[in-house]
Amino acid sequence: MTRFVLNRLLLGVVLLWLVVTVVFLALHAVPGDPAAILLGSEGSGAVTPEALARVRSQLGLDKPILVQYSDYLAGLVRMDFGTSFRSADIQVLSYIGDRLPKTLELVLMAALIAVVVGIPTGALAARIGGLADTVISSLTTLGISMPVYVIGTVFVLVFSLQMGWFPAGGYTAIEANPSAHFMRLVLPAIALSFGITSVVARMTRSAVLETVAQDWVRTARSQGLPRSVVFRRHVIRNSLNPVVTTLGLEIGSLLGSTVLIERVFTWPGMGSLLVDSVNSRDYPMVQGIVIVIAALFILINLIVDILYGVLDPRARR
Amino acid sequence: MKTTSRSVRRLRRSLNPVRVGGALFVLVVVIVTILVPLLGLPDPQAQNIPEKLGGIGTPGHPLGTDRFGRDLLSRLLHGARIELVVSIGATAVALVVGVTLGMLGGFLGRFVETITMRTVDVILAFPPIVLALLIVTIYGPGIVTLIVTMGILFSPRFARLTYGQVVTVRNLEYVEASRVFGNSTLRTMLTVVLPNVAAPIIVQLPLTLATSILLESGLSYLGLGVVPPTPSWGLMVADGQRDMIANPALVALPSAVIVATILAFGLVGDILRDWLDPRRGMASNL
Amino acid sequence: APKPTASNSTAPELKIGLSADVPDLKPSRDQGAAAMMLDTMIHRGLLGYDAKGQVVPALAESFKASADNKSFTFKLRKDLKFSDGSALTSANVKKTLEFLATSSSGAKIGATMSQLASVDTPDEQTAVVNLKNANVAFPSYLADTTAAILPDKSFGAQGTSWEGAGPFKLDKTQKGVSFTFSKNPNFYDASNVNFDKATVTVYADGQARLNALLAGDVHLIDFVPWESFDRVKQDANLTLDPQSGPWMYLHFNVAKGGPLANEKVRQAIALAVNRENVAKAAFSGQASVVAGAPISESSPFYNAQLAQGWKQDVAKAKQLMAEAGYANGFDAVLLTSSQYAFHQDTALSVQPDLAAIGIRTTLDSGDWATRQQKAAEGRYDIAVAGSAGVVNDPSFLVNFVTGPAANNRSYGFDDPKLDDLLNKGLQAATDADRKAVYDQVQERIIQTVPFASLVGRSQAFAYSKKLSGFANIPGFLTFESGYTLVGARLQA
Amino acid sequence: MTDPKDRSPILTCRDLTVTFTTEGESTEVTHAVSFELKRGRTLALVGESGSGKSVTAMSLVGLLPGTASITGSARFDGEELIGATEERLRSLRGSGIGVIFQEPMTALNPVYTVRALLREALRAHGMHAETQIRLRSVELLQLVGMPDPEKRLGFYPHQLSGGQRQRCMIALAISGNPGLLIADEPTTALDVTVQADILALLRSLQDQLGMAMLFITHDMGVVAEVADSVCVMKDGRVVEQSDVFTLFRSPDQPYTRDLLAAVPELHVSGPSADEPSREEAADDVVLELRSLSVRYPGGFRRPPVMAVDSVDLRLARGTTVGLVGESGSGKSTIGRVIVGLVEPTSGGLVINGSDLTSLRPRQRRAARRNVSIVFQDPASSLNPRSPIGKTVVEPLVRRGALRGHTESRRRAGSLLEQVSLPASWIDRYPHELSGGQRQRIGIARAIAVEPEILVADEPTSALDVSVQASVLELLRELQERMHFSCIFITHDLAVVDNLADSVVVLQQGHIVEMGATGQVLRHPAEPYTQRLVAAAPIPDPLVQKERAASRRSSRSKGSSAST
Ligand SMILES: Nc1ncnc2c1ncn2[C@@H]1O[C@H](COP(=O)(O)OP(=O)(O)OP(=O)(O)O)[C@@H](O)[C@H]1O
Ligand SMILES: Nc1ncnc2c1ncn2[C@@H]1O[C@H](COP(=O)(O)OP(=O)(O)OP(=O)(O)O)[C@@H](O)[C@H]1O
Ligand SMILES: [Mg+2]
Ligand SMILES: [Mg+2]
Repeated sequence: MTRFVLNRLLLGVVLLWLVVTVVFLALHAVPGDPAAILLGSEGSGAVTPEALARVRSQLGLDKPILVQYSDYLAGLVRMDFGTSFRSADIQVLSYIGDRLPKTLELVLMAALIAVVVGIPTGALAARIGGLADTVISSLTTLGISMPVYVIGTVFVLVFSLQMGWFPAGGYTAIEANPSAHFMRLVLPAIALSFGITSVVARMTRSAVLETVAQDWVRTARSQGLPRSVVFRRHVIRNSLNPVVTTLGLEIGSLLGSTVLIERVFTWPGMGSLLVDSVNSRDYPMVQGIVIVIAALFILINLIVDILYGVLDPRARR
Repeated sequence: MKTTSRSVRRLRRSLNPVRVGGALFVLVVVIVTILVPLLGLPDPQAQNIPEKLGGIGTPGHPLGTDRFGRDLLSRLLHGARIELVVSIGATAVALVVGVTLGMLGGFLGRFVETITMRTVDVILAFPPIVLALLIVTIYGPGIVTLIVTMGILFSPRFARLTYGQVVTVRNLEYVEASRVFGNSTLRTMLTVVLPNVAAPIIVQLPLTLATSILLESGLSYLGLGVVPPTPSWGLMVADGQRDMIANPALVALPSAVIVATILAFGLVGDILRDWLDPRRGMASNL
Repeated sequence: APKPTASNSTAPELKIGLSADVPDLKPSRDQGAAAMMLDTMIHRGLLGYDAKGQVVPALAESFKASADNKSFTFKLRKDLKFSDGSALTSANVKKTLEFLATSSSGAKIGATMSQLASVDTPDEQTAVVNLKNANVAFPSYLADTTAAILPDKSFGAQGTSWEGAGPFKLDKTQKGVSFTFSKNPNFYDASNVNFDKATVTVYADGQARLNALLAGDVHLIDFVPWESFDRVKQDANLTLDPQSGPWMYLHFNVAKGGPLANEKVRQAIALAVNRENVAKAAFSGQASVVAGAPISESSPFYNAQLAQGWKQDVAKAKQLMAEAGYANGFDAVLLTSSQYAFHQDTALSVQPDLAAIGIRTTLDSGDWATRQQKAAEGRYDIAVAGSAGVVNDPSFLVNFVTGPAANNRSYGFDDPKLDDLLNKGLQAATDADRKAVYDQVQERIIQTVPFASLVGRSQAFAYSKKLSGFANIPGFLTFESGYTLVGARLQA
Repeated sequence: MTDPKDRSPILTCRDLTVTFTTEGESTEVTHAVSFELKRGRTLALVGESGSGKSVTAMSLVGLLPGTASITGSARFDGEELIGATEERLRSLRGSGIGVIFQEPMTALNPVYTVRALLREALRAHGMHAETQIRLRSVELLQLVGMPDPEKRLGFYPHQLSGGQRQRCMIALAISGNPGLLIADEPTTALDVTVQADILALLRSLQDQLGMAMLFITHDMGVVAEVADSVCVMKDGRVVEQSDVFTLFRSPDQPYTRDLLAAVPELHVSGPSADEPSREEAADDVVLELRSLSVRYPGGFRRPPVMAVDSVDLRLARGTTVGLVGESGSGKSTIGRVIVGLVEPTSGGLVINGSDLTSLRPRQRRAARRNVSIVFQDPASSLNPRSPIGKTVVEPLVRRGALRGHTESRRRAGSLLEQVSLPASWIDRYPHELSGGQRQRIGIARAIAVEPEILVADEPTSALDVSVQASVLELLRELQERMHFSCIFITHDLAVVDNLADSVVVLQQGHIVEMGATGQVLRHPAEPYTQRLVAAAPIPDPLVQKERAASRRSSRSKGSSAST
């Protein structure tokens, strides 16, 4: 087990290095000059070449790319992710450290909803079958094909502006006001959870259908256990493996893709930071975020693999 | 002769009214896609800005108009064409790339497994926007790039799915038998393993189709998507969002068409899965 | 501590919803609306604007121009202090202006400031600014937020400045979320600041920003989405305050040679576009047609006839195309950006007009950074741009016709005669002389088409009816509207 | 729980008919089945595969899928089961009627420990005090002869051996002190020594607890050992029902007679070397293993396994060598080395005089052209998505021996006919065939290339006796016709006795004994071989019950049971 974890972590470091290298090279190849973006905006006047040159040298962009790359790697080894191009006051790592928990909170909340709603829904579809199955399968299709910003916008219109049940968006720190924090979390989390809930429900459904045909289910019934107990303890419990895989994947891919929901609800997460940073060609910030997301991803994969063992003793190492 | 009648029987067995409905819908979409230039609809790109944001039932525009006064009906129908090309193309690329990676990794094991599955991890670890940006840089924008980008973005799903299936199937005796009786590794993978891992992959297809329609509109933001004013459903939803209050149909209609199409494709997938599976219809436990 | 003058009916905290995050404040080069709003709250220059857009004294109590408009004398108010309590003297003024004049500062008013000859500081309260050439409009440049006077520490390596001599001082930043300000007791006009606190929260999405206003989370928002103007107008509790803001135009790559290097083709384009359509499609009708050089009707240099110089005339446009030898039209790349929907919509709505005279365009619509680089490097044929002059004075036009290659200007365009005229305009002594010069400028622009104007887009603030005294300053000065927060008040 | 003297019927079935309705189509699979089972007695339900044994048994406890409908009557302890509410059936399950399922590998939920499974069962039977549950769990495991029960409580099913799993299953089934135990082929998947243990265990449990037992099997030897009376089923009907001694002595029905005749016999006590061994006559060796070893590499926390350890073996042309030994002794591994699915770790493999270990891959493949295999499991060795006609000609197609579609279809048909299947079945899929038919497909595929060497890996273990007999007959006949040499892997000594010229006995990768069949089986020199022979059930109730009794007494004197 320990060896397995260590092995995977080591492999993870190699993966991270790969990711860093690809991102680094890609960003430098993408059109869009960070200095020009910094100096100009939509309605800017002419930017003098001198100003451009000065900013570029401030950002270190005047050095040969290989030097920039090795400098950056050397920094990473010291856990120094550099400072944002947009402000020397912004330490990339601590800034991400500020945004990341907010995204994680949102994503994990959505994942929680997906678990609480998706698993029973999928199980229900599999168990009842027939019309209920068709209806649930249509609903999950809807959940998967509705763009999250449309869901979010409708939520705001209905639940905030019409009903006034929830604030229209924004963020309050939990330490400042826990209840306000929670109220502002509800709508975006639910809106975000639509897709992932649908996927989890579908996954659960097919896994349950598979498990239900297993011999041990019949064994459990032959013990005289009530159907509900059999279903819960022997069918659902044994169907969780693919669900966990899906959840892991979805959580991982949501980390960098919450931008739309963040925009609609003004949630200061990492998704919008990533998009803003890409737009302003803030290389250190983009690189930092990609590294952090990739690292989390590797971690999530590891957790999923460990969970396999928890869920299925046969997979224990 | 006999084979056909058997497969016809199997096909008949995998049909039910809902699925037939879905199949018909797909058929309609496909026919519309082909025939749309002959329908005598207004040019989907023709602007008539003074008549912008007309609601459903506007004279001459049965489904209304968008912010450029373009005919929504015509755009929807023309959009189907682009949408199908892009989303099916992307799904196909994802399918081929992902299944190949998963098959190789799962079947050959050892270092091939490490390489393929870790490649998949690297792709997954990239936030889509960054990966997309990277690919645009390499290929330059356009529909082909869009298809390739989304294909690569979605390939990990198929790779993982296939890998998981292949790992369980690869040790079954019929796979070994195939090799003992003279099939090459490649042939075994293609003719024996692949058909036996296909079912969950087929189930994944419509989901990927859905995601690619959504992402298509998202990527257009990076200048990677379908280039306006060419209509595509994903873009129509994204654009319509701004005018959602003035004319809700601009979001609702394309969304509805997207959902219906994906549902229909899902149903066709179900038919296909059951049809291809000779064991389907065997009694199951409980 | 509550002010003794504050009555019960005045709310002590103003909440503003802002359209973009401001990771860093660099007053000399801040051009975004959001950063400029913060600048007007934290910083002050020698001069400022009032609600009508007139230049008014700020840190300077008064100023005087020499007869030749080459030298300007500023008298500072007494006992000026920065928010940290340190004294603000003419030395700070000299240092700031000299910094703005360095070519590498990237200052927004750098082009104007490059004419700086010297700054003399006869005493702590007097600064004499000497220019190399005459510039009648110089005071209006100094009234811009970017000419804020900064404390010495702002000129370090980074040049960041969150401290200034403005009405508020920054207490706390929640990065990417909000800025909390309190009233700056050292502000020269502190008695007119009617808020003890001000919170600026970032709402990047237009709809979300409006929702925050509708829900009562904020009192004031900038950049109301055009689609939502009517919505705000219908709300009895809200005020919509639109002004004609930046102007949208097409610019051209003339360096390639080919059709666009031919001024007849450019004229044809300027005559072919239907500007009402642009206004309707890209701005939900919240834009005004600009069919000549972008000089607002309220300006003394407005010429009603020249303002219609490019009035749509498709027949004439076609004829010009034929004269230029392109009767059969040509293919071109139309550069725009999908990052800003209105840029893309503008491009989309001119596409059919161009097609009508035979110019078949393909859209190149990427993210903003890509658009900027392509424009700066001339990788386009025709490009959509939106821009604001630094000042309302027509001298701003110089930025759009000459100077180094820039992303908002026709690539490779050079018209010495036009440059000459603009120069004359700055040096002309009387208003009548200037008017004559600027009429020629406008004529010349209509003829050589350094850009083809489309519309002046509406830039609106929306605020609670409880907020009074705040105003959207007209014209390009809309981004300076934060100046009017001084004197504004909020009913409880 | 019941008076051991009371021999009144505990279960009476009358006209039990089960109908399955799938997609609107109804099939009656059992027809008016009637039988009776007395308290404390064992009724064996026998008959060929698919004759409705399991369906009948499951219909009693309501464990059939929802697509089944049942008519008729089944009274358990005076109470009508057919038509009883699910609630009532549920309360009967476990505490009234216990069930042991066929497949111990999959019948236990892999995610729970033995403790959790027992605990759940005991709670369902109304036991709630934790200490009581603990004590009872240990007691149950002791009862079923689980070694080291305290420790085993914490094990997961996959950590138990097959025999231990089956014991665990039995413990679960008897945890509610049922009056009736339904055992659906409880030993089919186990090897002979384990099977003998389990059967002994069931008998002794029955004695201790006084349960009645409905025992489903297709092994007549097992019937002979456990049953008091027998009910023979065919095509969903009871064809004969009688006392076990009567049935074996004087079967009434032709079908029963056929069934009994089909049972291969192991002659435990007979003249030695009464038949001339063909092997001695022939010195034309086609296959030779020289000190062959195979080691499977270990993994995380798994030590490497020495599956085959220095095995020497010679196969003469046209003869059959029987490879026997308990499960895991390396039989299949040897077969897989021969066909090239596993690379030997050391030692040599000589086919037709050429040592394969010294050849290059291409040459190796050429040398193996005429080596073929019948896989152990007919279900998993056929591609479920390939029609059987395609499957059987596949090896020929790969060799380019067939030209065109029609020829390959014709050839497929003739191959099917060779294994006594209709040629018209070429478009069927494996799942449409019975187990025996599937096995024939495996054989047809193996002989398609007209092999010189055939490895048959337990080709009949999954089949019932009548089918087994026909498959064996088929193999013998084919061998006569084609003159191939055969490595016949099995754990059924009776089959070896019938088929093989010589026998090799394997234990943990080693050869413990080898020689002519008669010699080894009737005069086993090694204790291990002796044990194997002793454990093989003999389809004669008198002999078998005697043997079982003596085994039991010798065991109770000796160490406790272990598997
Ligand atoms: N769920 C079901 N749906 C339809 N038919 C079924 C179902 N289960 C069993 N059958 C059919 O009922 C018949 C009897 O099956 P059953 O399982 O009782 O056979 P069996 O005698 O136990 O055979 P075996 O020895 O192979 O276990 C078979 O023909 C089988 O195909
Ligand atoms: N791929 C493998 N990796 C590791 N160990 C293996 C592998 N295959 C078989 N073994 C081990 O090798 C030993 C011999 O296995 P083999 O399959 O040859 O037994 P067998 O005699 O055929 O048993 P059975 O009668 O159950 O089929 C067993 O202990 C088994 O666990
Ligand atoms: Mg059975
Ligand atoms: Mg074996």
